[in-house]
Amino acid sequence: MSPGLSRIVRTDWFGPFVIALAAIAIVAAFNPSFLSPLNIQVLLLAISINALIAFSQMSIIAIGQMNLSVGAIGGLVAISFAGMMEVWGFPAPVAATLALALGLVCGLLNGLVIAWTGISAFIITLASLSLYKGINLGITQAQPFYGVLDAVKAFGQTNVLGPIPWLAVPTAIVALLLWYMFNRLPVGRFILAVGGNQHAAELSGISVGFTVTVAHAISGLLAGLAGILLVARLQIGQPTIGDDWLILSFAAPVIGGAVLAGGHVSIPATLLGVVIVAIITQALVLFNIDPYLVQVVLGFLILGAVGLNRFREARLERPAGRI
Amino acid sequence: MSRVTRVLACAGLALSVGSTAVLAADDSKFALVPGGPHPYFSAWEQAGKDAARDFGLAAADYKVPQKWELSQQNQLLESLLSQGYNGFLIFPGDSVGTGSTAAELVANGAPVIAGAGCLQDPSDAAFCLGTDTGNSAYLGTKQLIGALGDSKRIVHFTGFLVDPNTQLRIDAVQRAADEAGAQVVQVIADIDAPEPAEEKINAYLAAHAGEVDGIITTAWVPAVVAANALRKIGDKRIKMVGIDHDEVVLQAIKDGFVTGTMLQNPYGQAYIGAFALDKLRSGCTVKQDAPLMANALTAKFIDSGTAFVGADGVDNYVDAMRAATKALFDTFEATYLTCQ
Amino acid sequence: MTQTVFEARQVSKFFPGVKALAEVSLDLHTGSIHALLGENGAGKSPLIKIITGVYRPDEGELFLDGNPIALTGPRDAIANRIGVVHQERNLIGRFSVAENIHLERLGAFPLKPIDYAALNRMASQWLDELGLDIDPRTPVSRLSVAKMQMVEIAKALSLRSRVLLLDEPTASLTAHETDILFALLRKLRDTGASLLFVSHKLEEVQEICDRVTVLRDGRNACQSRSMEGLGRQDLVRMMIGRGEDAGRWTARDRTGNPVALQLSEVSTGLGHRNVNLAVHKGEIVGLYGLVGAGRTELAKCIMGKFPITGGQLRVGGTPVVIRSVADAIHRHGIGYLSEDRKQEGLVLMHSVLENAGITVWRQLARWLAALTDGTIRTKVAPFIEKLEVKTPSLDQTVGNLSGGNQQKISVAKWLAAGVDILIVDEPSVGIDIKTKAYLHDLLRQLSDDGTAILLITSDMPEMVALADRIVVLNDYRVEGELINSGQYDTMSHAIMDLIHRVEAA
Amino acid sequence: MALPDSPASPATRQAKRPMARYFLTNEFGLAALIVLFAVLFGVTAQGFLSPFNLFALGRTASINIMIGLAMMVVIVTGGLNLALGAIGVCAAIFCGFLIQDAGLAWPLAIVLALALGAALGSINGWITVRSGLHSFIITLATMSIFFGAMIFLTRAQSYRGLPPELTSFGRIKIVEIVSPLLVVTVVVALLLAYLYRLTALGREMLAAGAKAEAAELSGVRVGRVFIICHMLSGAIAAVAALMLTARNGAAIPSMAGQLGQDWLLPAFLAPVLGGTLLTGGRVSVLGTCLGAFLVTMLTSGLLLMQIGEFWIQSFLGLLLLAAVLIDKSRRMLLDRSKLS
Repeated sequence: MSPGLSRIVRTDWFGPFVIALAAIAIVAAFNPSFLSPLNIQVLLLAISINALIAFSQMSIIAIGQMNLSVGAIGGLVAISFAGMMEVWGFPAPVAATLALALGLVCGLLNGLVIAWTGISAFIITLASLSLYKGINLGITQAQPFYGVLDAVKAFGQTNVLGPIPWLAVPTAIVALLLWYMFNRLPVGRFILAVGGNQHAAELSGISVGFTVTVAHAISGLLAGLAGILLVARLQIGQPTIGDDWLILSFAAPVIGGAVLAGGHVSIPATLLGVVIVAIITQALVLFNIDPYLVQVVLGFLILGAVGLNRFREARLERPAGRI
Repeated sequence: MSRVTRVLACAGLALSVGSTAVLAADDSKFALVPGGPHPYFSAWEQAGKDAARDFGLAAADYKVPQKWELSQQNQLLESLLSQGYNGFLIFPGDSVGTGSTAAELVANGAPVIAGAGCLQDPSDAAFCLGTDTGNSAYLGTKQLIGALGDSKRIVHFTGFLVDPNTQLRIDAVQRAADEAGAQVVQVIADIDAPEPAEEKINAYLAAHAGEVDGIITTAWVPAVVAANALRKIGDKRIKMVGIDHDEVVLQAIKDGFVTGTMLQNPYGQAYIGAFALDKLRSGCTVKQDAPLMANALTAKFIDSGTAFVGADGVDNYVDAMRAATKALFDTFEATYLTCQ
Repeated sequence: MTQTVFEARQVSKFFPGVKALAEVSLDLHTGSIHALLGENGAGKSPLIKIITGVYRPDEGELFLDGNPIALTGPRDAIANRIGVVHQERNLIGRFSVAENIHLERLGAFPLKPIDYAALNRMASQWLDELGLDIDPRTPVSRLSVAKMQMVEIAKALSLRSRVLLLDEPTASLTAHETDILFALLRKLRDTGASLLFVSHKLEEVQEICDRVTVLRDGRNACQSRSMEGLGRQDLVRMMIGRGEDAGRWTARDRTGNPVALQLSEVSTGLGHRNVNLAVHKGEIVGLYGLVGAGRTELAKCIMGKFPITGGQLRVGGTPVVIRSVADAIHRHGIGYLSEDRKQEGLVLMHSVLENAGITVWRQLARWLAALTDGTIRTKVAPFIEKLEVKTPSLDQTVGNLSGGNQQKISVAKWLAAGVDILIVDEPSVGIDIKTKAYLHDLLRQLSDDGTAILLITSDMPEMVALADRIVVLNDYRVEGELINSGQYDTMSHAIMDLIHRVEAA
Repeated sequence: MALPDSPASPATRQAKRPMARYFLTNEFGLAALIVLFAVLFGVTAQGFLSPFNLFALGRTASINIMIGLAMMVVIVTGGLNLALGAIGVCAAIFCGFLIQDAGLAWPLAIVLALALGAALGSINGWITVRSGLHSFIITLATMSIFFGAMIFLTRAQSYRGLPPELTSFGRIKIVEIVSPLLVVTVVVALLLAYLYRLTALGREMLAAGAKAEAAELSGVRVGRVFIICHMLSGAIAAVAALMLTARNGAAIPSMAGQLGQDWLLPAFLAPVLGGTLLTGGRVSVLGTCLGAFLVTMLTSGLLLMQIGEFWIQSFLGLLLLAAVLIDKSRRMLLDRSKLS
């Protein structure tokens, strides 16, 4: 193997990349319409939003914690966004900005309480999950907001170029910014340092409290952005938005190979994890699997994808066993 | 309050004026409990208030479990009993699983009526006042097939498989299709939540839009999402029959993207349900020879009215439902109950 | 012209029920390497934590350049140019060497992009200065333990610290690496830096330090005096209050005893080839080799953690195949005292009782009958007492005990298990003199009582002081075998010859 | 409560008097909070102390505790079991099938259902150990597989042909207020406490969970121990599901929601509040029980206080937060008073 290729094979995103490619090839071989522009667009729509959800969780996995309130924040931001447009008649950009700020504040609150009290993030976000979801239900009384402005609807339905929907644009920008932050900005490196070795980070003069707060604020912001995009895509402000996010938010980074212990994230791998999940979901629809079997097949496919990646890692580790 | 609810509320008001059955204020304290937070039930709140006023009840409160979970609903019901509620209109979180809680409530002297959905026999519910889910799906499919041309390939979008009603709907759609020589090409289930519905329905239409002629939806969220999806691809060739009265679906009917929707009568269920609970508590019993109907779950079924609404009826469907409610209410006591 | 740069004056620190430090004083001069000595529990680590801003003193004051200062935290200490190389690894494994070195300074501007090129350039300078051949872009986790230690020193140096604390910096370094480090420390001293050197290795202290402070029981046994005129015995006397009773090595020949453990032409899944080795009953066989020679790995293969792919393993003369560590311990009576106490040796978050009893639970458990703490206590307590473990109670969390006491518990665990063969891996890492001497006596005594011991150590004096025979391992092969003469110089030369003969060839 | 990152430094803790140490335990904190809130609700919430409410509270709590214990035994290893809901439902449905369709005697059916739970759990354990992957992702996949297979095989059918011995179990009251389900829970909790305190296996579980490498080199068969932990989790989940079956009077596929996910929240809440470390190696059976009880009681009390039903969840979140913070400040106060 040439050194360049060898380096690519060793990168953390290579495994999921191969699996995603193989999945695309297999599905497309059996069902050519899979690669039709319309289908690619549908796929990209799903990926755009799910990627933001996964990134939101990934930012917290990076500091070695969990954020159980990802979905609750996303849902609250989504209904606030739609509600501000319907009830108060705010123009879309204003509503979006305020709603995003709300997401940021929700995340910030999580972070501040965790940093101040030193209580584990698991408990705090579990409590705030209830809190945010409750506020959501209290505001909406379980009724959707229908008054989504046409501009927003159009944003959720039109394409920017070829089969690429507008919704993919914010996600792409976020992915780049996150990559830049985690690889080039001190604040991103601090998050990883705290996740990797909190004690060492602290002794190196990094403020753990500040770092934890920042990570949670970013997580809240991303969850909120996902909620807003979902409103644009669904065309209504559903109060149930976010209820199903939790498992997905963990599954995508983990399938992409993230370590739950913290200290390491990979934006491409997480993105590929999302892609794999999206392809599997779609393939199950395309192949007309008995609806009662969908869950079984989904489970086996996840196991297969993760197992394959693990197998590759094990193969790579073996020669390095003798140090 | 959504527009629909408001209109339905007016309907209730009108109904109450016509009603003469104003009873003296009593200690009847009823709870109207849906399976979880859901827009379908929003009309229950107003109906409960109207009923409490019209029939002089101490209360007919709309109480919502925090989540769409059987255990949450059970805990809420237990708590309501502890709070002194003495009559329950329940949408069963599970048509079998809620039976035991219903039995417990009845054992504590609180009559139970299943509303909107039924408890599977045998159960301690006095009767089931609601929409026959299977029948509604059957009628909707018939309507859809009627709107189709020669090619009759149907796709069915429905809710969670853990809900036994889902299987009833799948069977009913299949039956209607078989009778009319149509073909159900695919059933997509487990999509009664916005994200998966959006993903799977769009994925399906992207790949198979050309291979299907009609869409039948038998759950709230898939109806909304499918209506939006059809509007988005601008395809009026594919016919669709939805379910319930979400504004998105109604608007799509007006704009011609959706053929029609199967309406139910939530306001009527709660209003008449509260009335019947009061009667049951004051010593009335269900007549031995009451013309109860049978459906897949129970032999104690009373149809609260289900109707297909197409483009021609969408503007005045409220009147139709009001008429149905009034017709049912006027004869309800005489038809179904014996009172001392 | 030297002057006092840092001073701790009459510093005290209380913990509930304990006075960890009582009116301790210390002053550091420019251009000096100052030794801080003391047994475990003498108060070294609270003092270090006070100097580095982790603790605040309950009484007494700190002075920097003659001005009183109150350090508010580690960060404040760094800002005052008090640097520290901690005993435990304080590096971020996935980060590059350069980034670890400069971690502190990234903090000032959280949103200012990191210039990795400049970072690598600066890091290279420090690495060059330390004589380290490491690419600054390498992730730290890929480095050996010794190299990580050097990176930590580079990190502290890069802060241009005027006061630099080194907490046992040589614990995991080879002799060669230690020499490089000392050369560097001397250079730093000559440029006017003030170094505080904490070590258990008195040889090193005598070699490099010019002043010394000794702590005993939380008090000054001597306060910042010159090293001149102090011999090893003087230091020991100040530390432990009495003289050192050095273990007397005596020649023994146990090769006549039955063979307890024998490896014949053994190859392993980790890369060992044709290893021949025999340990007799009552014998201590040393397994010497440089870091990376495959000693620990061989031990783990014997224990059944990694597969043996060729050759034959005999226990007590019978050929055996050991499939799991549990088999090795419970069925074949082999124990392994790990070099990595914190990761592999002990469950730090559990109590003394749980740790010492872990090997005997299965023996003591009776079907359906309760395995009470009392039962385990009866079995384990004698060993804990025999080893003089200092712990308030058996319920104490092991992580709270000193390194020496932790190591004693690791030993107690194997004594309780009653193994016939004990593999001892680096037994005296991070242990004070008293405990070390005690352990040496214990191991000799154990072997006298019939236990076969395979001793792995990088500490040549320890090897010479303990082993009956020494097997030299290099690059996963056995290079030769020597009978220990007890003479440090001749033995170390002989061993090095064996190793370098191969490298020369 | 669960403050794995408690600042009480080890050095400070050892020197405390036994009494003070007791006040610092999670268990004491939880018990104090339970008493506090019980008094609060007893005074303010009408019906909180009524026999039926106490009975219902105990019954709901017993199931939540059991779910928490099922998760706890896996958290000991530093892992998770997301599939416990799915395993529980599978076992309950299997039990229903054996009794109703296969005609087995109910005690035998229960034993077989527990065996199925244990078997499914050990599949999780085996895959986790052999693959070296985190149990999170393994159980995420098996959750889909187990639940999907169950739904596929039964077509989401409910089994209600259960003998009265089983169904009445959920309704009997011992001394007016105690449910037999609570007795089952107490017995299982005691057995678990015995396991962790008084058996070699339990001690090995804790050692392996705290530091797998150290435990292995000390002769613990870590892989086998982990598999047993998962097996235990499956079996306890099956017990919880059977208890819920008795309470619902039927084995229904929706009793733990879609994929059994409804159980995840109580499953995590109880052990984490109770002081079980998520990283493994430390466990508190009593804490888990008290944690689950506290949450159940808070929910029950809030329902009775008649806070606007849609806001209950927010209040539950706030109360949880308050509870955790109160506990934290109690600890810090005690710590400080000991230091000075």
